[in-house]
Order: sequence, then C-alpha cells, then structure tokens
Amino acid sequence: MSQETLDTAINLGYIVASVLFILGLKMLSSPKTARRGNFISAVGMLIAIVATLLTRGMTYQWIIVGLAIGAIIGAWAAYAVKMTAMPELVALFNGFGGLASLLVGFVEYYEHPARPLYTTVAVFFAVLIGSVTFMGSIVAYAKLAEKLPGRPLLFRGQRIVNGAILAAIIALGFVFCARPADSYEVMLVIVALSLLLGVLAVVPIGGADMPVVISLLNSYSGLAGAAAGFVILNNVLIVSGSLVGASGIILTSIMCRAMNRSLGNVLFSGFGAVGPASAAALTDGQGAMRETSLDDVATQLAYATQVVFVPGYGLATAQAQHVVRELANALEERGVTVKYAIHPVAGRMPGHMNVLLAEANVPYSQLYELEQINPDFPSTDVAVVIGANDVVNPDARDNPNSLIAGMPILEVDRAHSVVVLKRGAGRGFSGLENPLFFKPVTRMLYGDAKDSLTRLVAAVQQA
Amino acid sequence: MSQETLDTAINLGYIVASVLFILGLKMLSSPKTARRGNFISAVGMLIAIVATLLTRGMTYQWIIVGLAIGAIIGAWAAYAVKMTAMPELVALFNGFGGLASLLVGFVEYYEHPARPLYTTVAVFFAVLIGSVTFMGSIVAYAKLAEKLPGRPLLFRGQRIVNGAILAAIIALGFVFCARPADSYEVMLVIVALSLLLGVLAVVPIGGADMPVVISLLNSYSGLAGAAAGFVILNNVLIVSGSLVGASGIILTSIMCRAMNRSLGNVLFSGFGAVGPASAAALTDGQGAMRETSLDDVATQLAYATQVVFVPGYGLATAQAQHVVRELANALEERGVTVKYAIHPVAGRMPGHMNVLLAEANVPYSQLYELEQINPDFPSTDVAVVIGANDVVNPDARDNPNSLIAGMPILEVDRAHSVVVLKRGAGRGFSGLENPLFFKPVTRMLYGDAKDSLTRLVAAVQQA
Amino acid sequence: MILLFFVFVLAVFLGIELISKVPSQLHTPLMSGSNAISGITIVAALVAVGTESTTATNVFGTIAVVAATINVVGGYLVTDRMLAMFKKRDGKR
Amino acid sequence: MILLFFVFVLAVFLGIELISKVPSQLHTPLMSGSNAISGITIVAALVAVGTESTTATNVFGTIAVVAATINVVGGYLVTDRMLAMFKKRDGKR
Ligand SMILES: NC(=O)c1ccc[n+]([C@@H]2O[C@H](COP(=O)([O-])OP(=O)(O)OC[C@H]3O[C@@H](n4cnc5c(N)ncnc54)[C@H](OP(=O)(O)O)[C@@H]3O)[C@@H](O)[C@H]2O)c1
Ligand SMILES: NC(=O)c1ccc[n+]([C@@H]2O[C@H](COP(=O)([O-])OP(=O)(O)OC[C@H]3O[C@@H](n4cnc5c(N)ncnc54)[C@H](OP(=O)(O)O)[C@@H]3O)[C@@H](O)[C@H]2O)c1
Repeated sequence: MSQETLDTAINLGYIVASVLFILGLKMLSSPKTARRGNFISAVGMLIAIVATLLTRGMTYQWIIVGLAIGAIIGAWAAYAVKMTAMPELVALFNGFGGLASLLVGFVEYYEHPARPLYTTVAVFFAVLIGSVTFMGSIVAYAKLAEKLPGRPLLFRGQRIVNGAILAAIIALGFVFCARPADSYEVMLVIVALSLLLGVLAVVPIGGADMPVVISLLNSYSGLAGAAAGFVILNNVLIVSGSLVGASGIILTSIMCRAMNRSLGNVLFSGFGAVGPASAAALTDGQGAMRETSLDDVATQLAYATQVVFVPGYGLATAQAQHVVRELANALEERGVTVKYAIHPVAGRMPGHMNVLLAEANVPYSQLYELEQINPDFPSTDVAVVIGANDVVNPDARDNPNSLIAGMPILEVDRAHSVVVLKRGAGRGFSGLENPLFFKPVTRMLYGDAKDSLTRLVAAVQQA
Repeated sequence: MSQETLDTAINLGYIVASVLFILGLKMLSSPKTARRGNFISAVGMLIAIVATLLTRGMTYQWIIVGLAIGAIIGAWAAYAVKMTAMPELVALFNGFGGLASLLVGFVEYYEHPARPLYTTVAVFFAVLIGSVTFMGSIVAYAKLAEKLPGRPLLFRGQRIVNGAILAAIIALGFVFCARPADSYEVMLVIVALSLLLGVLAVVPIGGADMPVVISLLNSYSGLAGAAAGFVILNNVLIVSGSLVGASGIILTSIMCRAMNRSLGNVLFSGFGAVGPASAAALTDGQGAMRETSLDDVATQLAYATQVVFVPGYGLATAQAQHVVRELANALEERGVTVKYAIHPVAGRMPGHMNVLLAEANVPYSQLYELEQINPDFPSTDVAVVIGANDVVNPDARDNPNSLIAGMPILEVDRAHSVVVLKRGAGRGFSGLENPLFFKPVTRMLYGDAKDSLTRLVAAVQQA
Repeated sequence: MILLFFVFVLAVFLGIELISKVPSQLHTPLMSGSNAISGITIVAALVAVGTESTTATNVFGTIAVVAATINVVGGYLVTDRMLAMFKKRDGKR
Repeated sequence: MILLFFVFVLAVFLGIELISKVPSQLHTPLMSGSNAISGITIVAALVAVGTESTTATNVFGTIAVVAATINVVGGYLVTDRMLAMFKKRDGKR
C-alpha cells in the first residue's frame, strides 16, 4: 500500500471509530440499548487502536508490553471488584485516563520542545487537565473506598488557596507558551501545581457527592484527551475527547438536578460537614423515637394488604438485598402486595438500589420510581424503611430552611404505619436529624438491616 | 494583513457562522425561541457571506449586481405574499437554492474540467441533487399555487420510467467521473435528465402532500449545498448543508408521522387520486345528509354551554378566520365557553390553522391540540366543523380498510350535536366520503364558510 | 479532504440530533428557516463569480448568486414573518 | 488545524445534544461507559511510544499506554458488568 492509501485507510478507520462512539453514547443513554451501545463503542475503540498501530514506522515492543499489562490489570480489576465498589473503580479508571493524557502531553513536549504556538497551548492544557483529573480521581477513589475519610476536609481559606494555585498555573502557562523551549522547569512546576490542585479541589467534597465529582472529572478527562488530540493533530482523539467532555458536563448536571442541588453547591459547599451540634438544634421538641419489637412488625407485615420497602444506603452497607427478597417472597406467599420504592439518589451512586435489587433478582415490575409510588403511600399498610434516611426526610418537603429543602422525597409518612430498620440514632449522608423517626406513625426496629430482616423472615413464616 | 492571518480570520468566521446555524436550528424547533433562532441563523449567514467576500483577489462587480438583484426580489417576495401562500413561496425559494448549487457545480466543472476524482464526484452530486431540487420545487410550487392541477398526475409505468432515468443518470455519472475532461456533453445530458427527474418525481404526488415534498426537497437542497462545499473545499458549506440535509429528513419524517403515513406512501402512492367511483362504494347504505337552517344553528349555539370550533381547509379557502373570531366573541358575551380544536394536519400545511387563527387574534389559550380536546367532546354541546373533512372522518378510527385508517382524528361525533359548514357534497383532500355527515347527530349548513358564519354572527346577536 | 468528510459526518449526526419533537405549528417555519440556511450555497456562488472570469462563468455565476440570494434573503424574511404571527399570539398568553 | 478546531466545536455540540433525559439507574453505567471512551487518549500514547525513542519517552510513554489501556479495557468491562445486571432483570419483564 502506498503511504497515501494507508493514511486514508487509517483516517477512515478513525471516522468509523468516531461514528461508533457517537452511536454508542447515544445508545448508552436508553435502558433497552445500553449494553449494545457499550459494545459498539468498544468496537470503535478497537478500530481506533488498530488503525493507529498501522501507522508506518511504528516500533512495537513497548507498545505490546504496555497493552498487555494494561489489559490484564484492567480486566482483572473489572471482574474482581464487588458490585458495590464499582463507582470507586470507575474513579480509578478515570484517573488512569487523566494520567495517560498528562504523560502524553509531557512526552510530546519533552521530545519536541519547540513547536507552533497552538501545539504548545495544547500541551499545556493536556498536562493541566490531565493532572487535575488524575489526582482528583485518585482522591475521589480513596474517599469512596474509605481509604480517606469520606467527610469533607475543610480548612480555612481553602477556596482562596485553590484560586491562587489555579492563577499561578495559568500565569506559568503564559510563560511556558511564550518560550516553550527554555521552560522545562516551568513545565515541571506546572505539573506539580496541577497535581496539587487536583487533590485540594476534591478533598473538601463529601464522600457521598463523589459520583457527581467523578462524572465531572470524567468530563475533564475527555477534554484532556481532546487536548492531547490537538497536540498530535489527531481527529478521533479530538472528536471522542470533546464528545465525552460535553456529554460528561450534561450528565453531571442531570445528576445534580436529581439531588436538587447546583454543581457549585456540590463543589464548594462542603455539604455533609454540618457539625452535630448545629444539626441537633433542629431536633428540639420532636419527642422521642418509639421502638417496636420484631414480632409486632412480623404480625403487622403478615396481615397487611400492601407493603412498600424503601431501601437506602443502609441496605447496601448491610448487603441485605437478598434477605429483602426473601422477606418479600414470604409475604407474597401470604397474599401481601409487595412494592419497592426507589429514590433516584438513594444509596451512594445513581442506580445503587437498582443494581443491588437486580442482583437479588427482584422482579423489575415491583420497582417503583418516586413519582409512581408517592401517590400509593396513603393506601399502603406498612412502609418498611431499610437503612434509608435522607430520602425519606419530611423536612425536605416541610421545612424550607432545611439543608435539603426541595429535594423530592419518598413520602412514607403518608402510609398507615412506618417501620424503620436502622442500627441506632445514626445520621444519613446529609448529617441532618430526621423528623420522620419522631412521628406518631413511625416505629423503630434497631439492628443491622440484614440481621433484622433475616429474623423477620422467620417470624413472618411462623405468623 | 498577511495571507495566512486573513485565511485564519475567514475560517474563524466560518466556524462562528456554523455555530450560529446550529444554535439557530436548535432554537427554531421550540416555540419560545423560534424567532430569535431564525435571527441568529441569519446573522450566521451574514458572517459567512462577509467572510467569503474578504477572500483576497475577489472581483466584486458581478457579485454586487447579483446580491442586489437577489436581495430585492427575495425581500419583495417575502413581504408581498399572502399569509396562506407562504408554503408555495418556501418551495420557490428552495428551488432557487437548488438552482444555485446546480450552477455552481456546473461552473466549477466548466472552469476546471480536470480535477481530482473526489472533486468530480462532488460536482456530479451537486449538479444532480441541485437539478432535482430545482425542478421538483418548481413543480411543487406550481401545484400549490394551482398553476398545475393539484391532483396527482399518474401515468402507467411512471415508477419504471423514473427508475430508468435515475439509473441512466448514475451510469452517465460513472462515465463522467472516469474522464471528466472529455465529458462536457455527458454533463449536459446529466443536467437535462436530472431536471426531468425532478419534474417526474413530483408530478405524481397530490397537491396536499406538497408540504412533505417541500421538506424533503429542502433536505436535498442542503445536501446539494454540501456537495458544492466538497467541490470548493469549504467547511461552512459542508457543515450547514449537511445539517440542513439531516434535520430536513428528520422533519420530513415527523411530518409524515403526524399524518400517520410513511414517506414511501407519500412519494409513491398517488394519494388523493382515488376515483370517485371507488370512493362512492364506501358510502352505500349510509342514508342521507340532513340539512339544517341558519336560525336553528344560531339558537343552538346561543344557548349552549360549550362550543368547539373545528376549522379545516375550508376555513382557509373561505378566509373565514376573522368571522369565526367574531362569532366566538358573540358567543362568549352570552357566556358560552368557546374552544378551537386544532388537528395537526388540518389545512394544507402544518400549522395552517394556527397561522390563520393567530392572524385573527384568537387567544392562544383557546386553541386545543388533538389529545387535549378529544376527551372534551362528550361534554360539548355543539361541535362546529368549519370546512374540515378528513380530520373529522370517523372512518379513520372505525374502518380499518379506509385509506386513512389509523390517522388520529378529532372525535366530533362524540359531541351532543355536530354542525358542518361546507359548500356542498365536496370531498376533502383524501377524496373519501365522510360517514360523519350521515350520522344522526350531524346537521349540514351549506354555503361558503365565511358567508354562513357572517350570517350566524348576526343571528346569534339577535337570539 | 478526509477531514472535511469527517466534518460532514459529524454535521449529519448533529442535524439528526438537533431536531426532535417539534410542535406541529412550527413545522412550516422550521422548514422555511432551514431552507434559508441551505442558501449557504451562496458562498460557493460568490467564490465562483469572484475568482473566475470567463463570460460563461460570469453569466451563470451571477445567476447563481441571484438565485442563492433570493433563497437566503427571502427565506429568512418569510420565516420571520411566519414566526411574528406566533409571537403576537404568545404575547397574549 | 483550524479544521480540527472546527471538528472540536461540532463534537462538543454533538456531545451536548446526545445526552438528555437519562433514567437515573443508567447514570453510573453511562458515566462509566463514557469514561471508557475518554481512554481514547491511548491513541496518543501509542503514537508517542511507537514513533519516539529516547529512554524517557519509552518509560513515560509505556506508563501512559498501560494507564490508558487500564482505563479502556477496565472501563468497557465494568460497564458491561453493570449493564448485564439490568439486562437480566429486563429479561423478566
Ligand atoms: N445515590 C446517589 O447517587 C447519591 C450521590 C451523592 C449523594 N447521595 C446522598 O446520599 C443520601 C442517600 O440517602 P439514603 O436515605 O439512601 O441514605 P442515608 O441518608 O445516607 O442514610 C443511611 C442510613 O442507613 C443506616 N444504616 C447504615 N448502615 C446500616 C446497616 N448496616 N443496617 C441498617 N441501617 C444502616 C444509617 O443509620 P444508622 O447509622 O443508625 O444505622 C443511616 O441513617 C442522600 O442524601 C443523597 O443525596 C446520593
Ligand atoms: N396540514 C398539512 O400539513 C397537510 C399536509 C398534507 C396533507 N394534508 C391533508 O389535508 C387534509 C386536511 O383535512 P381538512 O379536514 O382540513 O380538509 P379537507 O379534508 O381537505 O376538507 C376540506 C373541506 O372543506 C370544504 N370547503 C372547501 N372550501 C370551502 C368553503 N369556502 N367554505 C366551506 N367549506 C369549504 C370542502 O367541502 P365542500 O367542497 O363541500 O365545501 C372540503 O370537504 C387531510 O387529509 C390531511 O392529511 C394536510
């Protein structure tokens, strides 16, 4: 093949890959086609890689080593991880993407320091965004995996420090772009500061906001890829990088909207860092929580007409999804109608409850979204809240001064009676007290969710 | 300015123009922003034109003449035309766009016959699509403006002839692309055949399907523009041409869906050419149409609680929109609730009724779409059908063998009583008989809609 | 060239995604407005007339400029006129 | 170069248009799937290692290839695993 034909073939491969990415992303956003969409986009990636490898004059030994190591680690991590650990894994993967862009930018500069201005600018952006993505994702990973405290780490003047660092990076960026060939040290400082910025930007954000942060960092890593594309003048990189960059921003804002918060609030408010003292003030005069017994609950459930389970983060930590299903089975055998109410932000990642319950083979038809189930509560005999807290907090609806005011909630307090399964007086992610627990309709069943449920299954079967 | 800077500036202008087109199209598809969107896209066009004129080495005398003549004609036509003639005007404009692409392709070939293969291919497509768009649009215009008979002109073997012509064009295209420099005559034959194809493809389509055809031709003219862009290697042409090409196809299919027909059916079925004989067969045993008197109707209306007006094509031909509004006012003064039921394909262009009623200042809040008003008919005292026919034909709902079976209709036959204003026993666009007119609840008030309504206003005021 | 083809592909996808769920009263204005955009072929006409100079080119090219200008100017104005009617109505909401 | 910038702009618009109204249970898979796509930077890493040859480049470049491959391979697989769970459930519908 002539050089020209080869180039055309490679470029056609890139075009096909880009189209497959576009189709894949489109299909990923609808439940029916999502899995096929992911596959299609993977095919696109394969085509892009193969096309690249066809470039004339490539030396392959390091490439093969790198691809092999990366593929083994990636595949192993993807299969070894527990279902509930997936969000942190995504964060980690995303960090590696950022690292790659950082290194590519750096290596390209290292090899050819003197390049046209736009290439230098692209190098700067690839390094900056790549570094922030890299360290930011690592911190997000550490928080989710509880290697770092999940709560926001705040210190005085944090925003000012971050702003100063960013300003310094930009100033150095100008220096660097003006005389790239003489600015090797400047580049190193830029890298160091960008890495630091990545850490400092994410540390003050609460662990439970990490999904949003990861989505944002994902968007960044797309942009870093696009910047790398401008460095090596490669169209498929630019297209897919900017696709991911743009769609990532949209997804981030969709996720924020589901929690009824703005992106600014997520990034800067240190949400979840409310001291217990200030939170306690809200609970004044709410009376006491009323405990109930296992047998009472079992009887109530066994003779109910309709029971709605409301799972939350506690279900995930207790890994109680299978037992819930067993309890539901036992109840259904007795003719009780069982439904599950799924709040969009229950748990710690979007779709957390769906994933858990799907794992336990709960039939899809029993899962109800917020808008579908809320009108049902008034005709529900027992609403069983399993390790959920914020998503059933009536303050969000009733108290306009609440931190979570305006967040749509599952209105369990409209049910005939409410049973709450939790271990004690622990707070939810928001750190707020929950007036639901003090309402006359509510009874508390203390203990680990899995434990309580296991014993409930036995009790119901004997009732 | 150096040549390079100038080129960059021109290209940046093109990018800005493309972005404005994208934003404009997006905004055009939502009622709130539509007008601003059109303005934004016009600004984009201005930028693109100015950027082009900056090209070094341009000679301006012919350009100025052309721009001036075109602008005057275009502006004059846009302002002089009557509201109801707008669809045919759009067809005409679209034809001019096609003509321009055709001429550009031809001139570029004429000037430089020997070019790289892809340029020659692009020339071929610009000429082919441009010609089809040109003549197709002219025929569509003539049909809508009634300079040609609106009914489908069918002849035996039409599809075969069209197919043969297309095949011949493609075959000649190969010849042309193989040796462009020697193929001047071939090019002329291609032009001639393409023009013929444009005529023959549109002639068999009924006048009332023209909006769909125009939308399709609009998509073509975008593609012709994109092809011209490949000829002169111009990015803004390619982007905006393909944008219009793709969105035009989508719009076309949306329009077809509103009529519950497929694009194939619109293009090839000669819809509306049903002979009266075959249609008459359907009317057997439907009894007679019952006439009513003006005074009866006036009394009925004056003492009704709710009246729904159902305007159709007849309202447009009678230009009765203002009188309807007067009648509505008279009724409202008497405390009658008045609503207008707007079928998506009433009239002869999408939004036809909206445009007419808006012209008569009918308040927006009184206009109801199909889905909103259908549940209302059972509680409606009088449904007044003003020159509508197909859109209230119950056969579409009840008779699965009907030509229009499945088209959603306004279910006026569920109202307590129906009054139909039309001139006689004329058929609607589909040429079908309408069983509604034979139903016991229905009364006919014959005469031109404007006439009847004017007299009704007087009668209601005296009732 | 290959990059231009790429641009073409992207623009096609964008065109497909941009339009969806258009209320029926906007079908005609949208058609008319995008028709005006398709008059962008005026750029090609300008380039042809402005840079070539045989008589045939001047004649045909000028006709092309006239035709494209009609499409552009008329298209935008008539679209605006259509939309102005809705505007008026919306004001009353 | 200017054309590449154009491609960039178009792709950004396309990205914005592509995603809208995603059901909440798909947020995480979508994030993960598009994260895998952002591993496209592997192409740049491959070009760097394959065509340059100082030691530093080889070392850093290879690390870049490893990192990007982890992102790509792991990203697609974990997304598939997540979606497989929904699939199973959907089959029961
Ligand atoms: N889903 C997302 O994408 C996402 C993303 C970011 C933020 N968030 C936030 O996360 C929160 C989710 O609300 P949520 O109601 O699901 O959870 P939550 O408000 O965090 O409450 C969890 C509750 O579960 C209990 N719990 C913990 N472990 C348990 C165990 N082993 N057995 C029984 N109970 C246990 C805890 O009380 P005890 O300690 O007393 O047991 C706690 O009150 C929302 O505020 C949401 O905004 C969600
Ligand atoms: N809107 C669109 O975009 C579009 C596009 C393509 C096709 N179409 C088709 O067009 C049809 C529209 O249905 P339609 O119900 O609005 O109209 P129609 O079915 O065409 O019926 C119009 C009726 O108006 C009567 N009429 C005509 N002039 C009149 C006058 N001066 N005064 C009183 N009555 C008069 C005619 O009966 P007389 O002769 O007895 O008076 C005729 O029956 C549908 O079949 C639709 O599919 C619409």
